[in-house]
Amino acid sequence: MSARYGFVIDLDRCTGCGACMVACAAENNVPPAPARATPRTGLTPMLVHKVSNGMEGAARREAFIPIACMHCGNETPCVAVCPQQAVEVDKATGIVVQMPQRCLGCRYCMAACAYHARYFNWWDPAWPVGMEKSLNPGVAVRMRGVVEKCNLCPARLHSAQEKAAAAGRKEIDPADYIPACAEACPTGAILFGNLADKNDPVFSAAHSADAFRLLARLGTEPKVYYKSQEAWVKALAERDSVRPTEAQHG
Amino acid sequence: MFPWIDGFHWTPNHIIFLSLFFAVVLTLLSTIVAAVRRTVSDFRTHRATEMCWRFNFAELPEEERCCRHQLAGRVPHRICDNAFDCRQCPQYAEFAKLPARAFPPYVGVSFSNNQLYHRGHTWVRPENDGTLTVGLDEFAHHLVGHPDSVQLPVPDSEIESDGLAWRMMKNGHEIRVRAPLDGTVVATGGDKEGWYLKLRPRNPVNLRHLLRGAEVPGWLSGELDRLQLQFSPPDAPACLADGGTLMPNLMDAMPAADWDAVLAATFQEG
Amino acid sequence: MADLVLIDRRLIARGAERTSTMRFMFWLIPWVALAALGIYAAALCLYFGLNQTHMDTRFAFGMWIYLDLGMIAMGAGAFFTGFLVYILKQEDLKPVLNSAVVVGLICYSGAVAVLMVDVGQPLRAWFTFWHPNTHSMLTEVTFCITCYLFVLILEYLPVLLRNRQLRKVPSFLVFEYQLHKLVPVLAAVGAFLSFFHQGSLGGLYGVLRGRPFAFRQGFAIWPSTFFLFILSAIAVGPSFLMLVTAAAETLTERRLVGANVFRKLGLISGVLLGIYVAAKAIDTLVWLNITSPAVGFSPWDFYAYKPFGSALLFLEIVPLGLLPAFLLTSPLTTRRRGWLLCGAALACGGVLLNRFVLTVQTLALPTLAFDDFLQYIPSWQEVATFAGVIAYGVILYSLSYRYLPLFGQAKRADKNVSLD
Amino acid sequence: MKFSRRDLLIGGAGALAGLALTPVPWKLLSDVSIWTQNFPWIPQPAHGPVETKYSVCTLCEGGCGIRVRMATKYPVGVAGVRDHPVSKGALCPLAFAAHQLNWHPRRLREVRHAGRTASWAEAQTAFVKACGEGPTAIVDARPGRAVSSVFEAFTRKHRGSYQVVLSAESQALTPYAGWSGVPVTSLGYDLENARTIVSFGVPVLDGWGTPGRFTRLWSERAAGAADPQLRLIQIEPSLSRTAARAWRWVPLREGSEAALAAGVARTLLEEHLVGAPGPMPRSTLAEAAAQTGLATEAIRDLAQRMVENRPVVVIAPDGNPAIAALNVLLGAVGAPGGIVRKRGDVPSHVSADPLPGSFRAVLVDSTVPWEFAAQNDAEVFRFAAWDGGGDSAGWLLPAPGFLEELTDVPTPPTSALETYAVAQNLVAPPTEIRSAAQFLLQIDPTLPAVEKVIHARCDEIFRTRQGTVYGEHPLAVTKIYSAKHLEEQLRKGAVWMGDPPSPGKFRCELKEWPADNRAANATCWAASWAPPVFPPLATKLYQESNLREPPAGRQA
Repeated sequence: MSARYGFVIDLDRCTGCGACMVACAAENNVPPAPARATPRTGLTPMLVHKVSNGMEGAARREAFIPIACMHCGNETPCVAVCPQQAVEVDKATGIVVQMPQRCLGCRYCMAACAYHARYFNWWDPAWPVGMEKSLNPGVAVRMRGVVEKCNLCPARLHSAQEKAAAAGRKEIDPADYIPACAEACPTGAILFGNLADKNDPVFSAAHSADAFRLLARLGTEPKVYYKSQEAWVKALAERDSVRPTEAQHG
Repeated sequence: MFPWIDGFHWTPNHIIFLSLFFAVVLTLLSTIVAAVRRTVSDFRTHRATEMCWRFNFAELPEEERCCRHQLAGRVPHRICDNAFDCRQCPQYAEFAKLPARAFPPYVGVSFSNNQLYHRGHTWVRPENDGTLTVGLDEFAHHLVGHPDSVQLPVPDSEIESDGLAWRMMKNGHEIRVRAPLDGTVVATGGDKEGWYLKLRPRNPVNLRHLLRGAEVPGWLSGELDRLQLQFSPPDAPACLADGGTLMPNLMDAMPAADWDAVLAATFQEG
Repeated sequence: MADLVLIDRRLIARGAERTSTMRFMFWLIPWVALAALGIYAAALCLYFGLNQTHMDTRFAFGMWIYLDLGMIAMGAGAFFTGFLVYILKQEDLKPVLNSAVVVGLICYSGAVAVLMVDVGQPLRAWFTFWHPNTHSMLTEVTFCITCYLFVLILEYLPVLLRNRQLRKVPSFLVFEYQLHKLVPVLAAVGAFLSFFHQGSLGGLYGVLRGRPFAFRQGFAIWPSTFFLFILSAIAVGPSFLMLVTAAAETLTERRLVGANVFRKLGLISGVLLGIYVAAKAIDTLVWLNITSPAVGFSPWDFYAYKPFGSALLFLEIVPLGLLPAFLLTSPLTTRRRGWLLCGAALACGGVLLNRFVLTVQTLALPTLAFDDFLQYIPSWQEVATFAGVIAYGVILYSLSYRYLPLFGQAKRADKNVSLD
Repeated sequence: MKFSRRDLLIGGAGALAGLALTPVPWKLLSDVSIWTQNFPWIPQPAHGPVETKYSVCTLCEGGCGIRVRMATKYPVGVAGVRDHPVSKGALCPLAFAAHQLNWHPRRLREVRHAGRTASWAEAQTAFVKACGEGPTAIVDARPGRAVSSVFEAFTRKHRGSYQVVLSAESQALTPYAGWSGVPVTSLGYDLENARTIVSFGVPVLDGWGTPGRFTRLWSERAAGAADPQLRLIQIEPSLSRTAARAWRWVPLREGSEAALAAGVARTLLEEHLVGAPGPMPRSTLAEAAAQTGLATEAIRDLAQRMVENRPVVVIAPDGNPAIAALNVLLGAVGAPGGIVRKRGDVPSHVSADPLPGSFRAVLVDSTVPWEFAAQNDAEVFRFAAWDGGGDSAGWLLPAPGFLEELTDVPTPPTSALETYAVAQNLVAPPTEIRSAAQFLLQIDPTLPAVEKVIHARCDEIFRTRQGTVYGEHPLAVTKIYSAKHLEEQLRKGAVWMGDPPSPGKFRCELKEWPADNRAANATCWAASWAPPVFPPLATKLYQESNLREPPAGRQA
């Protein structure tokens, strides 16, 4: 039976340490930023946003929202727009797979993504001399001029499948496949699993009362769920919860 | 793109899209092929030269398209609509009956009555042995004088009426002389001989389209007026030919003149 | 120098009156310089990559895409005039036809050139043909634009072959004649292709479900912007043609086409513009009241971000929509050439604004609740690259005007075009 | 015959058409595409088998367990060790890119003297000469390591003095040591049993102590709940990421922590919120309110909250005695869930000498924070793996980097339990690299080698017969048959952890409310640890996102 891999991220547990971002970059051989890179031109398949309730002083509250590809399950915007089928939804896993080696870098998919979870390689990938020896084997480095995003650590999925095949199993052992970010999270805020499997902890978490998805009303069925007890954090799920004036200094 | 290439799906969407695309590509390619094939066949059937001449004729200024009967004074004003091919002209006969004006023996350049003239400033003289001699007329000769080089067709090559007869170079100007009629080149002469080509005409030989008699002086005086107009400064009022004679070898005599325009008009460039 | 003049003279059709070689060269020099700068900037972008631009993750598309859309809309005059002349037999538009073809060629080739710089891996551009995703509007655009560019070249060929020197080759002249006889086929194909890619350029943004500011309902696979773009393109194409012709007339100080042609172009442009604005208004109302709220975006918030505001919407519909439509159609104004041109300019401005709103503003607006409204100012490389394309256009048009019969009776135009 | 233009045209067209039928253009096409898909100048990751090694992180003294993926004898990935008793599987963000640190452009690869390249021989002669001329100090920031005892041995033999730079965490415990006589290294926080934690601007959720120990505790017992089992009250001027996640955030004026402590203490005493009476602070509640910028009600409320949900422990960012005094007042010192004393069955190997006058030479260990500056007149021999951005020291001596040296990791300062772990040298260091211990051993071969010391320590632990060794499976020391076996386990990445402390209270007397006189009673240097350089991938945190401020004065 086909899986639907996804995250349930407990925002109340996220301390914004950024371990997920670094772990993701190390796992997927994402290059460090050249001098001119900024938050707007960065290469962060997993990106933690710092958000606030817009208040100042003692009334101010802040939270951290990790954002990776949402692996939209319905009318996946990036898949529909890519002119040369460099993005496709894997039927077996529900993962939205970006194939950088076929991408021509038109960036239409980036315009299509409501979550800005896709990143363009503005620079040639470069590491300090010798550091390429520390690159993660089995993960190809993307060249300049192509789009990349979170593919849910394909190398890890692959090795899990190999292990299963070696043991003569069809299904992979859930314990063998956990993306770097979920593995790295020090507070266990990032929960990863198969949303289609009723016994998987993410299933119940995703269906819990305080679970929500960002911009769910766009109808793209994102597979990344968020959880929070705080009303103002929950409100961030929908754009129209924020008036532009507030958004300016939000 | 093709069934054997990754990314091809047998979905209606895909098939409709690609078939439309290939339909467009085929249409475009077949358009080109058609155009090329027609062009080739035009050359095969010897229509090409005449076609070229007809486009060219259409582009000529009006005053260079006036009918021979106007030149002879048989009709007040008439623009030719047969590209100077009187052999096809339906009204030729009726106009020919009309009386021509008496013509002066000399209009500034000499011409001979036993030669027939083509508007491209060549003359044609039928010989007794059935061949035709073609030469450059006095007017053109006065302009060009002795050409720097002449590129004549090789004997036995075909030349076609109003097509290229021969090329001449003079002071860096290329002069393309139009053939007065169809024929096979028998012999080639040159500047010294006073004639350029001897042709065996495609029989039956029909020279009706060439100028003769009263038409020649009318035509030449018109040409002289034009020449004078082109030599005079652009803003000066047009003045009639003063009947003076045309001095020889003008191209060397007045290098400053706009020879590009003069030669174009003289040798019927559209 | 002297023989340069001679070469120049010999390329100019016999009897055609053109400015002196000197003046023409002085006219070209600045444009050539600009083109050189453009090539340099483009080379920078190709060699060092797109970090030379100021685009970023949010502004994945920048000035280039916007101006490409604009240019292609302006170039619509080419296919539309061809369509009118050859399919709808509007013979009286023939005089501007060649000019229209050149304008189209410039706009499309320029747009394609910029696109080649804009994509990250130009060497893989052909992958789109190899593994096409037929669901993508961009695929439609790529296929159609490439084919149509080919069509334009074919349409330009007959004009080119009538150059004074080329026509001396009999085979060229005959081929030109034969090809010209088949041009209606090309016109038909061109119309078909343009119809689709003008539309899919609109669809490009209309399908972006993730960008509720641009997302539109539609019918079948096409969002409403698909049809709006077609309408606006054919509406503005003739207007732009008028402007170009008028510019040429001013520069060459002679009337190239009759006032009747201007009036006719204006009328077509105006009527279509009117229809377009009406459709656009309806579409906007539907979006405001149904499409946008349905996905949780209160539409008026989009207009709360300065410098963009609802003023833009008004500007686009009234002063740059209805007003030019009136100026181009009303008998009060069409008598006066000045009013006509003013109307045409406004019409072009309106459509350019529309493209701007759809591209730049769409990307500037936040989607997530914690996004900010972003600014984007193009880098000099972006500007220079595009300026280079403009220069290329001016140069190509100037050369075509000088050496080719662009306007039906351009030769001796001064003699037999009534100025009334 | 000669070619006309027409022949050429036709020929060309024919040639093109013919070419299209040959495989040439298509092969060209596919080659181009393949080439564009992996340009030669793109770095290629290593191939070959990947093996997993377990060890302990030495970036700071937190002693987090790490899982290192090794390919072709280089580390290619670092991750936490699930259910590691010390770090609970968590790591700080930097650790995930630590395997790239050894390749950092700022890596120190040669001996440098006054900004010039020098040799070990020169450094050695210079050091020996200096030792001969006057008193020598060896500065260490991680006391209690095998290396530390090498330092001590050296200083003892050569009339030097062994100095310790305490981390902020240990520094915060010094007041209790002063009041109770228990050495700092024997004190720890019993966070696991606390129910209210009051932090005076300590980044308890952001890398304090052992990252992961508290964050895990917090995420299990506090996160998200309106009334959590474990209440975290963060007292801090700015909304730090800890404050943002805390149960309550008390914003106070910069530098008024002592005043707030006094205010709270006064409330506690006046309102009899604490059982045993204690010294009353001089300052009044109003004064405290004025200084902190808080309302008196807010301070009262804070005091209430502190005692509401006991046991409570107050955590200070440094050795501020006023804040420490609060713990004494609240009876949190020596009580479960408060500040506890470790069993001390295993002697803690620290004996920092009193601060002397001046030195002729100062040997600074690579663990000492880069900010540390010795007296000006001394000749400084600074060991460092990364140059930290300058030639400030007289001698810069290239020390082993991450995973490049065999060292042991003693109990982290905040821990309530004794732990012991060994970090293997998984990676061969570049040539020209020596640790401080190796340097000293060359000067005086009679010193104990690090291996020997580690061996001895294992022997000690084995002889105590208590605690558990956490390897693949937890294994009580009693089940271990030899010290050698224990050492093997530890070298394979296991960690030994002592049993929980016996409830035995220890007395901590407080005569009068302390004034904030940190400068006076400072017994050694203190510094907050931060790496001299950041792993390049840290740009994700401070350059490619808005998450953190760029590291001040350091190049990543």
